[in-house]
Amino acid sequence: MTFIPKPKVFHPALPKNALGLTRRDYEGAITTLCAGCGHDSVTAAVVQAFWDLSIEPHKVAKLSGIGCSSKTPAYFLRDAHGFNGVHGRMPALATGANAANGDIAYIGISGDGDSLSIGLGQMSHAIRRNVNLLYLLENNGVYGLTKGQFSAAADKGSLSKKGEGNTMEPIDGVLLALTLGASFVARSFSGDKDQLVPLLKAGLTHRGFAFIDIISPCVTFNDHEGSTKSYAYTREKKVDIVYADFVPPTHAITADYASGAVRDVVMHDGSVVRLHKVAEDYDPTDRDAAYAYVRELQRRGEVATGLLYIAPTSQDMHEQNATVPMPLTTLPFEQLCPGNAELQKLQQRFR
Amino acid sequence: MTFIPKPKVFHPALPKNALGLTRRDYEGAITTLCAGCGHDSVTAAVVQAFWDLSIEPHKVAKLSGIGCSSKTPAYFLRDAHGFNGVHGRMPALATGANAANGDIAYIGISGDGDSLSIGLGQMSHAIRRNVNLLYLLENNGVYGLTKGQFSAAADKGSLSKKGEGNTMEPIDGVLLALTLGASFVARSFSGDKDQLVPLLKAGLTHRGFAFIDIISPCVTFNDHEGSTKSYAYTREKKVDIVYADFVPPTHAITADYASGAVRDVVMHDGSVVRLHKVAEDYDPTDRDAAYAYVRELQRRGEVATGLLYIAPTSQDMHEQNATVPMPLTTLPFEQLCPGNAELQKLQQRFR
Amino acid sequence: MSAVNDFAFKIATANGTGSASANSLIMQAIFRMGVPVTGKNVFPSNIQGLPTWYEIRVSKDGYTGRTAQFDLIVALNAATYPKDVAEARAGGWLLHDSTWPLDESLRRPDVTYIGIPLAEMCNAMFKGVRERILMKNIAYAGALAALLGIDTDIVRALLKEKFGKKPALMDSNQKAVDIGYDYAKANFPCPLPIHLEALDQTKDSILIDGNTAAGLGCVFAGATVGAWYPITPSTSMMEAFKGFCQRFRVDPDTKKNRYAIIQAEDELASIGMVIGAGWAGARAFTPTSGPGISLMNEFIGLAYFAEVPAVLFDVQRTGPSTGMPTRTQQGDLMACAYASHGDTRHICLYPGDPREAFELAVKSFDYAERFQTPVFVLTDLDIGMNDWMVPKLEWDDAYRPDRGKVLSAAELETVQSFSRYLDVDGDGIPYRSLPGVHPKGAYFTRGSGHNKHAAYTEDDAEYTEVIDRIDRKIQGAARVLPAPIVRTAPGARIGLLTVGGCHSACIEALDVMAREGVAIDFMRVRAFPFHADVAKFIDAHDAVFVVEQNRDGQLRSLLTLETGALMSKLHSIRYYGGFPLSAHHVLKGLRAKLEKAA
Amino acid sequence: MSAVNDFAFKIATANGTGSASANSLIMQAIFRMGVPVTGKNVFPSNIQGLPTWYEIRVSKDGYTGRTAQFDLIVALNAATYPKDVAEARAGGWLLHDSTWPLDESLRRPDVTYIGIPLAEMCNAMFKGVRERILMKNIAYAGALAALLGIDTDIVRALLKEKFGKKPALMDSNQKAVDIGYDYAKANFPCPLPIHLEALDQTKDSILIDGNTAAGLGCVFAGATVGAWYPITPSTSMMEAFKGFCQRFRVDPDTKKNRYAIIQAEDELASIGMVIGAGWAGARAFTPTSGPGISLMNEFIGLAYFAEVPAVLFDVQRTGPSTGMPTRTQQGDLMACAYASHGDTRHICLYPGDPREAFELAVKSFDYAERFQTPVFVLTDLDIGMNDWMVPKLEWDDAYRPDRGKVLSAAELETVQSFSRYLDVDGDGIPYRSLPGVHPKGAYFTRGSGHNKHAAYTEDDAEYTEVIDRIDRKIQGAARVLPAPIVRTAPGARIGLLTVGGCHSACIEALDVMAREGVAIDFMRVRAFPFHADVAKFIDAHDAVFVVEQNRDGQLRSLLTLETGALMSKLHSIRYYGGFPLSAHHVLKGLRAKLEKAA
Ligand SMILES: Cc1ncc(C[n+]2csc(CCOP(=O)(O)OP(=O)(O)O)c2C)c(N)n1
Ligand SMILES: Cc1ncc(C[n+]2csc(CCOP(=O)(O)OP(=O)(O)O)c2C)c(N)n1
Ligand code: SF4
Ligand code: SF4
Ligand SMILES: [Mg+2]
Ligand SMILES: [Mg+2]
Repeated sequence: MTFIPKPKVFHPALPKNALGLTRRDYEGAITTLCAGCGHDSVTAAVVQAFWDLSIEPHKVAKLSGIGCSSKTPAYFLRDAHGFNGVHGRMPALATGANAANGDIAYIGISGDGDSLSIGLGQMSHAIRRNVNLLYLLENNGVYGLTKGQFSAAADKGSLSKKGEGNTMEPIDGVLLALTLGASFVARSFSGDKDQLVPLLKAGLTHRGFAFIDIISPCVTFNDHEGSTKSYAYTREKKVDIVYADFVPPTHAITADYASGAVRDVVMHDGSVVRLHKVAEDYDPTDRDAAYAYVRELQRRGEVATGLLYIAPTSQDMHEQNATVPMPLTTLPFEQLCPGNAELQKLQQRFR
Repeated sequence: MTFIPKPKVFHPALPKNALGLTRRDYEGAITTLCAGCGHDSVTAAVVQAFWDLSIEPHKVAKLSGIGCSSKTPAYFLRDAHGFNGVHGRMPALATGANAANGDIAYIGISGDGDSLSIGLGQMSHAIRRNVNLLYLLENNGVYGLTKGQFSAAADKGSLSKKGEGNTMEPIDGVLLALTLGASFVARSFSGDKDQLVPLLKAGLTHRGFAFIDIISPCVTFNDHEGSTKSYAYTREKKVDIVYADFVPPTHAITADYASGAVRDVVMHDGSVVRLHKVAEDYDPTDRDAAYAYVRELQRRGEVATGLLYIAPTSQDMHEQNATVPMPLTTLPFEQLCPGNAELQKLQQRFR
Repeated sequence: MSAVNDFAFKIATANGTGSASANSLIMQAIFRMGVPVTGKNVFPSNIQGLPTWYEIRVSKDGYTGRTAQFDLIVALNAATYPKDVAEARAGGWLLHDSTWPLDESLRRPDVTYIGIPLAEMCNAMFKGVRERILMKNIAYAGALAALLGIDTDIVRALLKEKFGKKPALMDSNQKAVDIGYDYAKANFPCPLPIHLEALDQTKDSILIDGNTAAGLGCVFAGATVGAWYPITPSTSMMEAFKGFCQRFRVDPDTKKNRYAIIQAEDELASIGMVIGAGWAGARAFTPTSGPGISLMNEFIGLAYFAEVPAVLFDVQRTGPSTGMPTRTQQGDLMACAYASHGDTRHICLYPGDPREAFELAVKSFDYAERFQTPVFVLTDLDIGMNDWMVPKLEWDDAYRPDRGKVLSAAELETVQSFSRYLDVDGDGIPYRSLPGVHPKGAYFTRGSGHNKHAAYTEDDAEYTEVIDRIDRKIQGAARVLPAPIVRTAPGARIGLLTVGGCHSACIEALDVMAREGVAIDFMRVRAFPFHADVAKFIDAHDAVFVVEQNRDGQLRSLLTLETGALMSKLHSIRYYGGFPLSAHHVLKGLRAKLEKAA
Repeated sequence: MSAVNDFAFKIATANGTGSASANSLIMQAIFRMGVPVTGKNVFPSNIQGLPTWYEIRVSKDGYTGRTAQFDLIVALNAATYPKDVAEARAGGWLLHDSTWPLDESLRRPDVTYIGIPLAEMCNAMFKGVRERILMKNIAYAGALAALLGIDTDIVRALLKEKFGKKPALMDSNQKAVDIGYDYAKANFPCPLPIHLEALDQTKDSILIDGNTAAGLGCVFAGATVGAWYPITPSTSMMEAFKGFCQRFRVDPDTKKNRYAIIQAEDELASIGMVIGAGWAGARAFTPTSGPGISLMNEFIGLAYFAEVPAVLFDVQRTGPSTGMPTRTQQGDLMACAYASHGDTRHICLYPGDPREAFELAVKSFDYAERFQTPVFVLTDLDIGMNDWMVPKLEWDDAYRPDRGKVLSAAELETVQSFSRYLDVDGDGIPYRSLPGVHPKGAYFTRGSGHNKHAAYTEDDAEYTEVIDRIDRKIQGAARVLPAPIVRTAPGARIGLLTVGGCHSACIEALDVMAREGVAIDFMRVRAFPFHADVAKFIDAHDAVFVVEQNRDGQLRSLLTLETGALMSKLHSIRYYGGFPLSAHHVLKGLRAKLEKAA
């Protein structure tokens, strides 16, 4: 991935964003995933979201753990630094990086094995710290890269490719995130780019931990009948609760929708997430109502999707720690080192 | 802890249980915890519960992690095997031991640091497996043994002894356990032995993972004003939702209480947990209602206690894995080793 | 090489395209012809579409090491054409799919090109994208049968065994084989100079991979609890164990299982479960690979210090860190021998092939229980996942597990007092008791300081007494552990010392050296701490070459530390690029060192 | 010992009773009298009520090692009376609380008993249980002042400094001191033969513990991110860092922090955060102890292979496993040097005292960034938590961090292409770039196989090239890392080699040997991989004694592996019972070996 500037083929036809960049500028290496893998659709949505938001590609850091899903940061934003860490431990890397430099956008990509088994503790504590990070859990109910074992997200009764039924309760990322007090919780489907892209944009704009559980089928190991994470099953059972639009700060908000069905959430930078409530009376700023609603649908065998919860106010890790506004990496040494005079003064204490 | 039979001082006055044992027979070494530590009260309740149930002490395995709380297995049931493992990893030890020999009672003791920080993943997955284990989370909101750092159970805004406020959302063991589909979820207070002992008995009788979060104040590091895990605060904010009696299988159940306020849950061995619902309309077999109710009280600054949820039906790890009913450790070698004839037959496959 | 029953070929495809079945069909057919054969699967760390190679070596002399030279390349992956074409030996052959023209730049004058329109023929014959791709790969097997003189009756029989119950599949597979076969026969001089002739050298052997064999060993050893977290290249070991348990360990009446397999949430949990189960009295194990070992470090120290039996299989892959998950290496020798912080030393077993993986898997449980300590069985991707030809497995029905010093209820009843960590017999091995058995057996297991009575201590003398005894105990194991394998050469003044699967390449290299008049003794260590013969072997030679597959000469380090040998006497020959070792690497190393010495 | 300004005493109490303040009051007073003094705190792994000892050694010759012989025992814990009484040297003294009669069995004819009714006097003087307990412990400080001739003006001044703002507390403390002092004066011949006389030997020194010093070093080095998980005995290091940051790193105008401290959920997370921060360009560190190192193993391998700077402080405690958390040991030397699976080798620094802990803490960041790799700073409980008398810390204001080869935006703008892992300069150290700086700097960091351009690879040559370069890089660090400390003795044919805090005991032992006519050269290594002088030192001597505090002779192992020395030339002297090393252990070891040789 050395930077040998490719002769940029000029496509006059390709649309450009505010930075004058085309979608191509937000792409990465060619995928090595299986043809049809849900994760590739998520990658495409990520490209679209960054392009839409006109974020400078190199002002992004993309991190992941290990798994098919965790490979995807290589497939978008080739001009961004990437970090493919160790299995289940991306949250710690992202937390440390963010503590050092909070001035760039962070996107973390994980799988259900990576997040809910080996990485459950780290994900939970990154949520608790409200690290400013868009966290995508590409959820296929299995371990793709190690060839199809059930993950902790597998539903009770879901069948493996070999026909064995899962006997355990699933760990549901959305319910978990709500329980842990996450400040932004969404669920979507890799097959629904229209729903996913605005959610990604809202998540990127949210200051704090933005959790999106994305059902992202594994065509090779978990797309058969009897699986509750297959394309077919998800298409059938998916229920849109809240549908989000993302309105950048510079755009005026026009009221296209009947009031009552629409709710605007203003982000810290002035942008607006416009929520279209498909389910009536759904209040995406009520954590407990969100939890109850998601559970209610689950009992009906349905999957609630959309921006399920957003905390009206929340402090991210930097705000909680009261760190200076500029990245710690940019502080001049003089502001860090007290110097000899102070050292000598201090040492009175040790006499 | 070598077994040098103490000359048993005979106390004719001490009451005996069905095995002819006194409470003394359920005690352990003398505590080394601080005078007044909540954990010692829990220990006393544990002694009482085992005695009440007339469980043979050596038919118990007691496991723990590392911390002041995790020291307590040394202080009860001296005739039981104990395992003081590594920090946060007791659930794995208990799971393995239980897989090998499910015929003895397992009690696991942990702290809030042990369970909710380093051990969050293990505890969660033991819940998911529904390992037949009574799991006590002795919750004091701090790391006692390392001298008073906030644990993940510390409430937002709770003050440390030095006066610093905690900025993060707490991880609530009860809400987490409910979210993970635990089959038995309770909360209690070390200072309320009357409530705690029946809960312990119910938990021991429950087949599956019985989770009890016990607020157990740390007098040395977290019993000051401003702490939400102090004796004073807990006494004030504790709300009994469900009060449990434990009725062993041999006792007839007599209806002492006005119907409506009482609900009997029959355990797999025929014993009964009798729940007195302090809060009206509270249904301890409704997971979502339990969650909502606990949250509701939390919003009011109150702490719901009692047997908050019990799954009407659930399969423990052995049932899910369809293991033979006797302990695997007792199977004769002949039932395990196929022998040479089978080996030779099998090898056709490799030609 | 390059003659009848002595040649090698390599098949380049993409993974997830069905080439795996074609390759094993070919392997098995050659094996059934009675000709010694080995296969090495070189596959990527992904699921579908990336380059994969399968290397088959036929050796009437029974050499099973990887060869670095290929007589024939079956180049079916356009993405790797240049690389593959370059790898054919001068005078060799290249089989390619002539459906598409081959770029001129890929033509070598010293190689004979065999173009077969596989795709074209299969597209004509079969319908559906998936079937066409799959059958194309079976078709090359047919072509190879013709070109290499593989017995077509055997091929037919194999297809029948595999697809007997699915006639449609059987039919299309046979058809695909036939078109490949017929086309080759019709258009090329068959067989090629490199070809097969039936022998009688495999009838007492099997073709098996080490993970299958080790999984089987765990079943035969009576292991009842397996806890694991999936990781390449160890995953198939637990799958094998599970399969064998389903066959051998289900109660015929109740259909209940006489085993428990737990897919843990990570490796910290899987080793914890193994230790918990071992403490409770079960034979328990976990298969993993390097990253798993790293994560298990804390728990390993607990089992060592608290003296709990546990068996860990480390199917090594290329490290450090995630490294190359689908490439082999012997990079964890040090990490296992001294795993965990503080003073530790662990029993390690080093099987050299799948048969030994079976045997040492069984023994590992005996050692773990006898010495009450974690035991590591170190194989690697090459042993674990590749099919090796080894003598058939044998089982002694008189075998009974060595459970070590476990006190029964009856014994506990009679003892006056039980002290868990007391060195009663002077061998450093204390007696243990299991939970639930007898009140007198109760004690407190802990990783914190304890004295010989298992009581908590912070006293230096009490602590030291326990930790010194544990050291004696582990050192004492050296007398019991499997002795090294030795092959002497008359008059040899130099020796070669190796470990694990390196022996096949080493033996082949030593045979070459012997033909050149250089006599070298051979030793393969099979266990750590080392048998006394290891130090003697080093002492007895003027120089010893240590051959291993890691960068830092880890075996050499262990030998230096544990035998007291002068390091400069131990000449290191290492290959660690991720392929199985080949005689070529060993020879290169030997020659360079011998020249330097001369 | 046992004379003016040359003696040792030990105070036995229970923890959580306020004895800690009394003990440091005594220590500090002696120090202010200009007399060299060291204190060793021997405390249990619990919070309240268990036996605790504080050992104070006064040495006009400046010996700071622990002594094993005590002239005076202040026995205030009935639970440990027998043990404490036994530890007084023949001819020594025992101070006890005569409020209660002392059991006759505790009387030794060769010891002088000093009974002071501490409880009785304090019960009369103070109200409230807690105050009485606390003041009883201050009272013995007063008695000691009389008995040992401690300057009471200094004591008063110290109390004033401490309680200046709390007159009531000041008052009761002074009262407690006085009753102890007055009673001793009135009833015993004061001062005892062992006593203090003011000197002028401490004015350029400070009394400081290594955790405080290391925390301070991190501040001065410009570290901005500290991630940690509490663990004894490292916890106070992060507390110190935090305290200093609150003093030096808060923006005076906005009150915002120029640092981030994250209490992680465990050690797997804390090291991950450090690596993430290092990758992003911050100087980041984590303090931990053995169990933490074990848990960090996987991530350490990632940082090594992906070449990310990280600083780890391992304040070692007695292992293995949980071991004795409040006892010292040097048990992690091997675990750190080769941490993680696969081939690795890590830079380690070994401060010998708190002053060096400060200095090497600073340097550790320079090395981590220069070599783009994890750097371990290994201290131990003795260095980390005990107060050592060391020369005052100095700081060179000209110091600027060595950030190593980090490309700025401007530099990236001009390069034609950036290859993250290319050995541009031939020193094995590649150039790195930080996220967010420039699009040309973008690359993919990974622990999986990668080539010099940072592209994913499974190719053996590409992989080998990278891993070999990393090895060269780390080996090359030996030239830059701190050289060993050497003290030569004229005509010495034998040497003593040691590490960390052992030097004080070693030097003292060597002085004794010198007086007996045995000349021994001294070397203390300060870094791994070892400086070339280390091998030279071994070569230059007929025999080398390796002194260290672990069971397995880990320093000796490292020396054997890394210098190629013959192991049998390295004679191991080890003490690992958990107390700080004393000259007595070293002498015993030296004498035994020398006798054997003679
Ligand atoms: C410590 C460790 N253990 C195990 C593995 C093997 N491993 C690689 S990916 C993976 C699971 C991936 O599952 P998931 O996160 O769901 O990703 P997916 O492939 O399904 O997208 C495992 C177990 C590893 N790389 N590291
Ligand atoms: C791997 C590891 N890290 C850190 C520690 C240090 N440690 C011991 S107990 C403890 C926290 C205990 O807190 P909690 O579980 O709440 O128990 P409490 O003492 O409050 O009862 C810590 C961090 C350890 N023993 N092991
Ligand atoms: S195995 Fe599954 S998750 Fe992995 S790339 Fe293929 S389809 Fe995607
Ligand atoms: S420190 Fe706190 S938790 Fe620990 S024993 Fe004392 S009171 Fe209990
Ligand atoms: Mg997955
Ligand atoms: Mg706690």
